[in-house]
Amino acid sequence: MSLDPETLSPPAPAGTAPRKARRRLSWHLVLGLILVLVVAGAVLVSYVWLPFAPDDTSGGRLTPPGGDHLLGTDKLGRDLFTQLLIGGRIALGTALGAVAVGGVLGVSAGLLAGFATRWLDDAAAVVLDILIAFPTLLLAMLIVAGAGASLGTAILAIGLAMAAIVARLTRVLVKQVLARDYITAARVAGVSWPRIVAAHVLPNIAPVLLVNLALQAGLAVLAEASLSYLGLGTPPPNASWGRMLFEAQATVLTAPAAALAPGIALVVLVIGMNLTADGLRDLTDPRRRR
Amino acid sequence: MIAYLLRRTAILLGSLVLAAVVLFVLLRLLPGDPANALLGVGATPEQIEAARRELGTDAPLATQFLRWLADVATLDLGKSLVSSLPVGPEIVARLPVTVPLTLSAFVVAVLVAVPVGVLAATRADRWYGPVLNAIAQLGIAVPAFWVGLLLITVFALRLRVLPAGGFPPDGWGDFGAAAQSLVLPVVTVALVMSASLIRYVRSATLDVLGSDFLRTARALGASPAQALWRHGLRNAAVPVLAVLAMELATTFLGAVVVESVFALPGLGGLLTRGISQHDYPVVQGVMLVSTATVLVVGFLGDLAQRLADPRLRVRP
Amino acid sequence: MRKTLVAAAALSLTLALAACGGGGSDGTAKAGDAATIQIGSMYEPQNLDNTAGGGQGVTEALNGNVYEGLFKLTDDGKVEPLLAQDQKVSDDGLTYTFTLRPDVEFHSGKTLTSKDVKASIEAVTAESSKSARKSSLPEIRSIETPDDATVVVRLATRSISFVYNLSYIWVFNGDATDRTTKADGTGPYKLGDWKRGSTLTLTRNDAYWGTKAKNAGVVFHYFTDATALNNALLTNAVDVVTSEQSPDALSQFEGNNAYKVNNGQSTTKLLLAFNDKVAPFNDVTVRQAISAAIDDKKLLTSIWGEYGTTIGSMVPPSDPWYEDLTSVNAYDPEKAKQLLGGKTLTFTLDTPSYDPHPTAATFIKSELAKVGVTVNINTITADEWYTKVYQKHDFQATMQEHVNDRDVVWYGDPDFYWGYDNKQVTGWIDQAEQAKTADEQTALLKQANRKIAEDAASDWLYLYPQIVVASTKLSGYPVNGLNSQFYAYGITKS
Amino acid sequence: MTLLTVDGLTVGDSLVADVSFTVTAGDRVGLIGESGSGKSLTSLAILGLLPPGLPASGSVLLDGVDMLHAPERRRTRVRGRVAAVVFQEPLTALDPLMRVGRQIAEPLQRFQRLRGPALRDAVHAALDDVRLTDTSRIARAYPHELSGGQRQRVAIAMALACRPRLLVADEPTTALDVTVQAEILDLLDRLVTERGTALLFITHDLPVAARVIRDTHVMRSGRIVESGPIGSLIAAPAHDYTRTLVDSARRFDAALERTGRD
Repeated sequence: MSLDPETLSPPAPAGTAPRKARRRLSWHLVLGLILVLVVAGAVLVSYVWLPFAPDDTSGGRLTPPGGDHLLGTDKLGRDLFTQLLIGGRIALGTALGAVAVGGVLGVSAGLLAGFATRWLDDAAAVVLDILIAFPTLLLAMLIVAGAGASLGTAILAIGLAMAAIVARLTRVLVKQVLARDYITAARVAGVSWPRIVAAHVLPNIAPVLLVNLALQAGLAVLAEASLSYLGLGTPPPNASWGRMLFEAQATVLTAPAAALAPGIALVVLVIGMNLTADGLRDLTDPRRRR
Repeated sequence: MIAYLLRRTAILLGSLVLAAVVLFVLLRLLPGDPANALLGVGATPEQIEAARRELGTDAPLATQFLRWLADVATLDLGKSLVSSLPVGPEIVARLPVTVPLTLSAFVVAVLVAVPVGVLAATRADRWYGPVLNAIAQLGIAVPAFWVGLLLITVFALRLRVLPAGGFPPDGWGDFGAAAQSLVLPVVTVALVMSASLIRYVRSATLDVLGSDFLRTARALGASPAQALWRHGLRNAAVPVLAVLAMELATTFLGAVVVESVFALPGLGGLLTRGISQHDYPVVQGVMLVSTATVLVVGFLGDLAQRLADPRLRVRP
Repeated sequence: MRKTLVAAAALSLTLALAACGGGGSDGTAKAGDAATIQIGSMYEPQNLDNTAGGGQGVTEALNGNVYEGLFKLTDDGKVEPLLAQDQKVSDDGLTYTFTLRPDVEFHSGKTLTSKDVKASIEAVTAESSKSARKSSLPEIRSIETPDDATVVVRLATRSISFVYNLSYIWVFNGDATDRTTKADGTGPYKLGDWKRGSTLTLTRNDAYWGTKAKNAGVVFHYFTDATALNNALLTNAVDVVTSEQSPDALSQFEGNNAYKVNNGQSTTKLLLAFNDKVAPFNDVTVRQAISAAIDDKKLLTSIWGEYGTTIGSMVPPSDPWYEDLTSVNAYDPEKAKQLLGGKTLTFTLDTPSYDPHPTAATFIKSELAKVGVTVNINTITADEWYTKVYQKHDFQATMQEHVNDRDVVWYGDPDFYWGYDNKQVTGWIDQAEQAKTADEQTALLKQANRKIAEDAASDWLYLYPQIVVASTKLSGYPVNGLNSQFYAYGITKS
Repeated sequence: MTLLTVDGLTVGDSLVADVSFTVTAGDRVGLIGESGSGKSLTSLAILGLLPPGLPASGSVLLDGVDMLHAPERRRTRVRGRVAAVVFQEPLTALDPLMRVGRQIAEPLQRFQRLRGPALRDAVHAALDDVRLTDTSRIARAYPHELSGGQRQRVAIAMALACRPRLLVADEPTTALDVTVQAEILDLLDRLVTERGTALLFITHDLPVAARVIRDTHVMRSGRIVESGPIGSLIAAPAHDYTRTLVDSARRFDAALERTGRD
């Protein structure tokens, strides 16, 4: 009996055009990774070098872009480009943190629910459906309502909201894998559950989960920006991009660069993550034509 | 079908109760004393104790929950801690903004997304198929509040053709002004919403385009358009119907954020204010109403899907 | 191509809607006393009862407009009789006898009597009252109403501020049951519709006892975001902004002939408050050093540009005992280093999470770094501030806005959150309240304030500007908005 | 009269390479080869339904229309009218959301312009023709409510409802039980004989092919390796690959005989 994961995917239906499709797909992945790496690279650079110190207020109030200050300064005289780089740390940190929280909690809960049977399974399905009925941002707002606005709270809140989605996906995937013949065979052969999970279930569901987590990372970045924009995320003086956009809207007519740069940075990072997810999906699941 | 309806209704009711529990527990687990919010700066410990008694927060959690559930069952959502006004009417007063905003944004998004998504799939081989797809990709990555900000800058501040925000004092009594003030918010939410819908529609259409039955129809002499119209769209609609319910919930969420950009007196404003003022009954009320709406919409979405797909009508 | 078509279609739909909506409820069509004034504000009332937590929004909208007191605080800070026609004070200063103006009617048509006044005062002093004025009122022994036109109030102690405090007590119809969503006052406006989260409408009271309002009514438009408010002014959706909160946006109005930016006086002070009871701030030289190390003027300019003032103490210019004390512990980093004597110092600054505190904290941190003091910024919510700082006094330093006038007296209370305990100052402040004349009160409070400033009990960073931005078509609006009141009845629109 | 002329058909790099054959009216031609030999792509190419992006060269003339290069509208006019097709998997080949009756009605409306009661009668007649009983129940059923054999009969009914001159049957029995297979083959055999329809029968199964066709082409790796009447091909396979096909079919028959069945 073959346990090669490749054999799990049904063969591509006749009439699809795998070659041409594949070329387009990797283009997604490459562009996505480039965009993400540009942001990640800038963030890494920001740890060794910044144009100005984060709290250097020597730039003068609301200096227009150009000269020393690529994007101008904020009202305290801090360099906006420096702020933008630091905002990148928060954006990436949110993405990584929320994905870590959501991934670990979601996959564990999903695995448990996936192995549950009968009424327990029904109950798990209903609970997960309900948790998903709380949209990410609302759940995050709720948690922020009690725990207070901070980056940690925001990450935790977004991660928790994400966990429900990941858990539901994991549950469905686990059910699919468990329904396959070779699992039955392994069980009949007396292989222990932990071994089945480690050897058969996880490797089989990992690609789809990976794709989903990449998508969720982009959503997490957007959610953090929205929370910060509403004043419920990263508190000032930390320069979250959402926060920068909030501050910049007062001067959108006089200093448009401040209202454009963080928005563009956000879009670049999120598109990068989405394209990466698309590309990964096409790599792991060549049947899907994107 | 009847059996399914009963079963699904039971699940809906169970979900509503469970959602209430989750909401209640979450809000109680969180730190912060509602009595503080009630009294503000200058309260003595005795006053705080009295306030706790008045709020009922000195009772055991289970008692508090049952009391609350009983109140909710009679449509009493409690009183705001800050304004001491009842929460229910406050929520109802906000609906004339949030409901039209959410629904029209949703309708606009669907009206844009369906043709564009189908086009992006069927014309994947022409130049504009990928372009449409790229635009949708961009739309997904753009935060709604930023779109709102840019639209305000262009249409309200520069071109002066639409109001920058606010809602007329007479509400819908002044229909023209009310409609005007919702144009930019609706466009904002619809733009962002349609982006993700386009991708769903496109992907569902692509799946259908590669399907055997479409090929059969073509092989038996149907033109591409006939085949797509008679067999493709119906089949593509099934997975799209499943996400529409979720999308409607997301639209509502987009409305929450966008309301604050456009200074609209909707549920979003109420919720953000409730959160920043630690006004638990308000937060609880708004969350309960929105969660219930999402659950009911999900229920309707499931029913619609079941009606559209005969394979789901018999339980396997 | 198709997308452009869709975009064009959307745009034309948009424009069509805009066109059909045009000419709706545009108040700009009418002028003079037929005009309705559109007022933009950030402060929506929580409810309409100022003894039930209505907040500063209810003062702004209703004080002097819908409700009136026995006395009135004018826009330039003077106390004048309003519903009280005459007052007599006994020699011991403990008994006040007020005679009410005759023929004053409530909006409901009921005639004002002394019973209404008694009920109104008692609503403020009641156990359940959430009025901010409750604690500043002296202990009232009794209120008597010998006849419909006379109110006699007996106090337990002398209080020179009593009449001033009465200007905050609204006289309402004592028979009214619901004051949280309805209002029955005696003012020049009747309460119209209140659309929560959006607008509050006042209409002219044509049966007003005094000079009638110069406009047909006003609509307060409420915003939660300063930018949205400014946009409303820029697009003529509102005629005036009662209190501009976004200094960054002012440049849009300054160069524009269609708007006038009025720089009035406020009473709101931004404080860097030390906990004077714990190290390192139990040492007066450390407090003085920190005060000298921060360039208040530069901070003010950073945040407010050309607006606002530095005052160097807790007393704003509208208080009678104001004195410019900016020279006390003035900005002098060299002196600060000297006072610190080469010590390195670290402290935690509990910073409320909302503007402008985080911004100011960042500035303070960078200023103090220059004199060798390390600041750890700890961002906290308003709720945490209340519990941790205000209730438990568990902090080293914090920041807060103090909005009221005449609030230097808090330095006379050693149990207040900042823990300033100077027996001499406490004595002077007590005596001032017992003073027989305003001059005596003023002299004592000046003396106290100077001492408080010299001790650097707190660092008073700056006094907020009070900026009213209005269309140049508007005149007759108040510019100082003391204690957030906004008398709308004098406003005319050309 | 030549219905179909395939000349030098090449699809993709070499998914189908230089395939040429003809089908004339009333012919019964087989295309035999293992899966992946390019026979299904050939059938798609004949109908002009190759997936977009797959380059194809050579020519396919179906009733004089170039199915590779003619405008889509011209190709559409030929499909169904000249050639109709029955695919391998009847479950996915039928629209899951449409009642079977309506699906059969579709080509009837299109080609015979039938409406109303006449259309309904024609649907029942078409179901009757493929030996389906209880036609009114079947007409109201959804595909998932039918058995595999019933579905394939419906698919054949749909294809024949167009009254095509050429029926392309692309592995029509592969997805079915052995017993049902025989019934469907008999049905096909009878129907094409009755109507004088030419048949292009595509299969990997030599014995199955032998039951319904006369001439055949054997495909391997995209190429036709051997052609001829099926009888002589089985009797004296010239190409190695044909020989292995014949041998394995024989071994299978022998095994069946040894177990005493059939």
